[in-house]
Amino acid sequence: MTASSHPKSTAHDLPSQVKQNTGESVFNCYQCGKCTAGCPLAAEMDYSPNQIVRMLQLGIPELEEEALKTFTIWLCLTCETCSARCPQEVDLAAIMEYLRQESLRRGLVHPKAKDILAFHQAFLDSIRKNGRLHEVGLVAAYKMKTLHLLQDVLVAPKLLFRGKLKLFPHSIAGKKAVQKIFKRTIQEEEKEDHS
Amino acid sequence: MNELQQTAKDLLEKNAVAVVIGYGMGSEPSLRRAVFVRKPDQAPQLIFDESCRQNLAFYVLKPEVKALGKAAVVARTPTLRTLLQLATENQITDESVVALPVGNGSVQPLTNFAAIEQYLANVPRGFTAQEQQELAAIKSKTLADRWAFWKSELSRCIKCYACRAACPMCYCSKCIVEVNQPQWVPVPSDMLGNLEWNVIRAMHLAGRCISCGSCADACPAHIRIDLLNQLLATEAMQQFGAEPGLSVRKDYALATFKPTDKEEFIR
Amino acid sequence: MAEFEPKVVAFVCNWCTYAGADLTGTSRMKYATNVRMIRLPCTGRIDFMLLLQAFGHGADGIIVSGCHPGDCHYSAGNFHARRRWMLFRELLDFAGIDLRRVHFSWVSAAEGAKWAELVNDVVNQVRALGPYDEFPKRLNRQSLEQLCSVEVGR
Amino acid sequence: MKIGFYPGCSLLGSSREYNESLKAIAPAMGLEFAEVPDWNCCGATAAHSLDHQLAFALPARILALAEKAGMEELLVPCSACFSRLAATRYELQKNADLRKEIIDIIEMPYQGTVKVSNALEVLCRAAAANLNGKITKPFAHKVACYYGCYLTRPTELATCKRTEDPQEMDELMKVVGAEPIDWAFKVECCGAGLSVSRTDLVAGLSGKIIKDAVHRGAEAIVVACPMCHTNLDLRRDAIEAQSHERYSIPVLYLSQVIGLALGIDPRTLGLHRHHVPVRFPDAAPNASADSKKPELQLSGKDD
Amino acid sequence: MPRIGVFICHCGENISGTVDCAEVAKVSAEFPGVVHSVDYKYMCSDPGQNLIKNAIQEKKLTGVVVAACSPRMHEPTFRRACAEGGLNPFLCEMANLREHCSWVHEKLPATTEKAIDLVRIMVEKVKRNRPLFSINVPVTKTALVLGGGIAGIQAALDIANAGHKVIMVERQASIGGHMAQLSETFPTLDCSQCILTPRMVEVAQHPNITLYTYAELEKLDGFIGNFRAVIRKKAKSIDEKLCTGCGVCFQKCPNKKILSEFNTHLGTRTAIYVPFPQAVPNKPVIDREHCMYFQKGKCRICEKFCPTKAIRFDQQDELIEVNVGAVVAATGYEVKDTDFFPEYGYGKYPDIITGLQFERLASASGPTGGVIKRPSDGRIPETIAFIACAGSRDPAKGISYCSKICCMYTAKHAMLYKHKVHQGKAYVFYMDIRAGGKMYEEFVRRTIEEDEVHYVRGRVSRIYDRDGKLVVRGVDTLLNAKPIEIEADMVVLATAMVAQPDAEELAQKMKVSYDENKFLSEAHPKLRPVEMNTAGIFVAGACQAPKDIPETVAQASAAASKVAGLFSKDELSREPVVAVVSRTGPPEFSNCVGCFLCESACPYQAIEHEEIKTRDGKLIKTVAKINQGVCQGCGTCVALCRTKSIDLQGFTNEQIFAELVSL
Repeated sequence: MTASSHPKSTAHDLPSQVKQNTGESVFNCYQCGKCTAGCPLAAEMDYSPNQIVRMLQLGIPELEEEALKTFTIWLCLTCETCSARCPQEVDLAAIMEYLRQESLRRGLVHPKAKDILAFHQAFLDSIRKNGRLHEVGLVAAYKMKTLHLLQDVLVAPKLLFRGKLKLFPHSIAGKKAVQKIFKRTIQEEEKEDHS
Repeated sequence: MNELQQTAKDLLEKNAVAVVIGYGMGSEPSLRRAVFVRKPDQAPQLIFDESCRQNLAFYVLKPEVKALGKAAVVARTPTLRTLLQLATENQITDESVVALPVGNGSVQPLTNFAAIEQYLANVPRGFTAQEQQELAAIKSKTLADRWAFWKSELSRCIKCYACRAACPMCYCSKCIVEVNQPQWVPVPSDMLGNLEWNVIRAMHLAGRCISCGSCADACPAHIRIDLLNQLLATEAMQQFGAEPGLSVRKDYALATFKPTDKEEFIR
Repeated sequence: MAEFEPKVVAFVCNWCTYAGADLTGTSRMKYATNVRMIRLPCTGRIDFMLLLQAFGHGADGIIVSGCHPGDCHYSAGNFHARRRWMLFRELLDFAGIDLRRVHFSWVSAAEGAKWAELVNDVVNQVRALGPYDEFPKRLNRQSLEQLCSVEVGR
Repeated sequence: MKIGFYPGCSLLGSSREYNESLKAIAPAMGLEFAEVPDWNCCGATAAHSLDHQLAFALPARILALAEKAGMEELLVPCSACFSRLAATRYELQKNADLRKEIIDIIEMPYQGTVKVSNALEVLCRAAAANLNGKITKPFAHKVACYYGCYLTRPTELATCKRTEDPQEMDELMKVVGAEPIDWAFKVECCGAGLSVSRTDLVAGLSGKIIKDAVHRGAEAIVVACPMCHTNLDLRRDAIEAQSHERYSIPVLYLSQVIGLALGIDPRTLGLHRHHVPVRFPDAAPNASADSKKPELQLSGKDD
Repeated sequence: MPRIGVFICHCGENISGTVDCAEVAKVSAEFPGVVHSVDYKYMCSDPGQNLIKNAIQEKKLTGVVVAACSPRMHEPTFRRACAEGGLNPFLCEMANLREHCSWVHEKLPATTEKAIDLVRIMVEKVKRNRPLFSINVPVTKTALVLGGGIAGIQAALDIANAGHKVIMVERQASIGGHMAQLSETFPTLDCSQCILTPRMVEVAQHPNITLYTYAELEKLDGFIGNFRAVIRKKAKSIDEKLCTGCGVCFQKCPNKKILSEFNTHLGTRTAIYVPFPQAVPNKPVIDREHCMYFQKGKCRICEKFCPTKAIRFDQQDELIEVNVGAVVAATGYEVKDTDFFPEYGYGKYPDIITGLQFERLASASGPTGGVIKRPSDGRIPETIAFIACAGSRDPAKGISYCSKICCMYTAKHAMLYKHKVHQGKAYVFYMDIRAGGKMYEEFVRRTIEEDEVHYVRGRVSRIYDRDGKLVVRGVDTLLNAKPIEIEADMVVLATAMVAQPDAEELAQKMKVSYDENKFLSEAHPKLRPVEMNTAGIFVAGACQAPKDIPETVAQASAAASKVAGLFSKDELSREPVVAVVSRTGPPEFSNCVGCFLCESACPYQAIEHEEIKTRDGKLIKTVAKINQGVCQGCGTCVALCRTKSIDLQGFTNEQIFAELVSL
């Protein structure tokens, strides 16, 4: 039979979104588990990587949403070991990346992931402000966001002594250009989401 | 004496070739014609400029030319591709023709197919933006307008077969239009005959045409038959990756297939 | 006024579609009478020129049908045919010939119902399009028969 | 050879010794660096965790700037930055629609002509061409070459051929007199991006790496990535606390090892900036008689 | 002038129920060229057939159209009737009034009109039919069997026992193939060599079988019934007639450290050697790459000790030309080596072995005498891990297919291990268990239930060494996808079964097709499973696709029966529906311009080059020629030919053209 007998799914289900945005099909996964077997943090995750894919394979909206709520997607280090070894050539790292972005868009971020998210946001704030990353500013901002005030206090002086910490940020001439980039990408989407 | 003339002279002096087929001045300053230089001192007859458009490759298949001995051909890119395509179709053998590439800097004789392949690997290919636009312009017409357009174009066809005569890939000793058992193409140059002739010609060149444009140049009625060829060349390239005349590999797109070829039009 | 009845010519391969149409018959399924089948060994045998001839000889619509990919009796004839059709369709379309008059299909020896459906569908479509008068026609049958009989004289 | 240079943020701060050592060895390696003018941060893990377009737009601006400056090749020493830049170039090459989108966002012309290279490939190439006869103080130690993620993954951008057991850095270390060991954690992840937010996990992952290297007799770990360095060096206390083990094995950038072998002053190479002191025990089996132990006993923890 | 007879069948009521047969006969009679037109109740009955036979004679018919049922039903009947009536059977055509008309339409004027059209179409066609004659091809009743594994052995014995000659060509020094290497076979655990070696001996002693070992196919030309093969007999460096196989030479050979191919590099052999003790023929060959005399010019110890003076250092390869009527390709498979797996250490760990290596370790005649020992230190592994699907079902590694036998032999390996090492722990990492076969599932269950082998469902991501152990990092997807780490002493990879490295080259030599994995392609996946699309060449065993021993033997016997069928007659008779290249007079001789674009389109490689020469031998032109023994008549070349110099008998351009004209 020809293509016409297999109507393409036009639904806005998560697997279709994943396919559209990453080019990866979750249906290529045959659940061998090799991704999980090689994942450095699989033991720390609430769902293992192959289970995340499984949640997207069944066509059950509740499970798809569940995937976006997992801690797993935020623990993913993007080390790409899974993608590199996948026998079915599924780029799971790319899928994880998309799920993080979607989780953030839908406001489904796992509570335990707030620290990780705060760090990423502090990181981007720092770039938005200066065009480059200011490590002291980053750590300070992160601490303010998470109230982990004492974490790393023992490390900071060492860095300072070794001349590794700059108290004042580098700023670049093209700061405006970078800010514009932020405006057109991440901020624009945030706005859209709020409207 | 320019490089082309010098190269031709050298080849003839060394008896590396018996004749150099090239472009010479035509009967009017704006016209060019093919010249057959057989003596070193005639080399200055050879010219090359923008007006030299004819694809000279088809001369190498002519028995009269073959009788002269080994030939060198002044070759623009389409001519080089023609030579390779003729080779894949068993019409010329390796090292039987010397190509003198023009239009891309140095005129370094290419004495075998491998050299031509290598030369072509570095030459840009594909249709120009203008050519693509012309095609797109017709495609964007409505069905009825396309029919009307070709009806009016083909109404001028007088079945003189100048297109065929100019085409280096039309080397068949008995063309389909001359086959009369059965009579595939009606003899009169009416709409049916003209349509069938041009459709058949386009299909017979699909996957083989190297897009030199000689057919359209030769058409006394100025019918844009090259667009039919361009359409199928583009499709063959996009659908099957066919790029005729880039190697001597036998890879005629219509004599092979992929199980995964597109078929959404088949139900 | 009598409704226009189109003439549809079907070029089919012997092993799948012809057999499929046989099955339509043995299953006593009904379809429109407008179709005339030309039986060939394989879709690979179908010269694109035959399609033009059919129009030239008064066909209003054409069906070309053979084995599904992988089922070809000759293992690959339909694959070759498919490539040819791809280009031929593009060319017809470019030349302004209505592709709704040319239908390609895979009908297997088991798909008797599909054949009936296909024929009905094509006949209906072509009937709606009306007679293909725009397409130039060959000389009429009688005069051609006279021409042909000259060479048939053996 | 003149080559474009993108230091990235960490080479100006927490890993400035990588920057310093690269610049220190450049003349001997026949390299001349031209920094991308007015470069910005590549966005690192944060950008591509949160926003798809931003993750390509930030690196694309850097590549566009390099293109504008007429660079043909860009050295990106930080493996993480390298990964972002190389991935951006690859994706934009593959996906014309995305390229158009990104060009609209950065408002700069972008062709994708600049080749993105990391320190390992540039130094390997330079070493083969220029190091002959210049090694005055062979680095005669057993080293564990640690490649981490970005030199071997994703496969289509991998610098190294044998992605599960790469050899390029090992070969380079042999050139400068070191003895690379065969070990099992060459390409395991150190925890990278979670260094600040989940130090506990990073300590676990990095701890396994250090344990295997030490267990197999390595005297130093050689890295080519600031994040790997941070996790293996700066996070050493956390690692030790979690594993209840003490590890004195230093972590060096490959440029520092080359620098030492070239006889460059350790301070110039920024060895004093490490958290774990760069010191080798006297009994090091491979240390030759004239080895430069005194010079290497640099201040570290107790500075 | 044509004289056509038209015969309209009522088929009882089947046709006449909706078609006015008398009207059809009446109108048909008026068609130009029709001299006789009748209708009758049952045309296929004897009286009906007699109507045709009589009319042929009485009306001197030059063509017959029977308008009745589908030609797929009764064309042979009516063609035979025509032949009996004295008309060439190919001058008879059928118009399908039943399946294509009366059964599918209501009783309407249009139905009868259509019936008339159908008759007219066939009348126009049959006017242009020409007498055709069956093509007869002589058959050489000798089969060439390529490969001396179990597939080749079975095929050769079956053909030979049917009374035909067989030439068997085996690349190695002995026949036996991979089956000779196996320890025990699933699911019965009978000893592989015990069941195989009698068959090997039978081959050697069979009066109808000529055996060439240490030989390869060099060239194959010709077509069904008439192949000509050139076989390269590689120099064995011994005189086989003199050699008694006493074995003194390999006892004396000083070079004893060569890794034995038969023992999968786990044991050694000498430079002059027989691959294994039960080899057939049991005569040694000299491996020149490792022989000191060939490499360094000194030694000749074997020559000195040979009691029959059979050593021949100066022996050359020999080319033997044979005529055969059929070929059976049974060239077998290879398995992927451990170096194929980056994540499992690129083959650098000696204690990671392949399944085939495990067979040798488990074999009583193997390098360890059947004791499972680690290659690295000879210790008996206390924990062993088996990894199924190593390379198979792994598109990322370029192998998307299932190797089919691994599930079973892995279960067998685990079971054999447990039988030999009672206290040992065995793990099997698997994705799915495919145990379809007689007593197969029961066998796997026995491994799990009785031998307590631990089956873990999940792929292994990585293996690395730690203190002399192999750390296997897997996952149990049945246990909430929990990462599992096993410290094993030995790991056995069930590595993928792949085509022989030179399978593609062999296929090209034989001009047969092969798939993307370089396995040879059968002519039809369901209905012609042992034929190849080049007539006269058959396929058996794992060179076609991974398969186990019972399937291989079944396919080999099937191929043999096909060969025996082909050899049952002296001549092969074929329908003359084949393509022909037209020839004309000088100076062109043929409209074919020799572009040979048809050559690659032909699914059967039936197109040959024919040189047209002048009387004094000067080449005028090279044109296409159809080998009528090979052509199957699909007509793809006909449609492709620009000059229409190829035509298809029975479906000529003229015929089809006339059908269209008559519309």
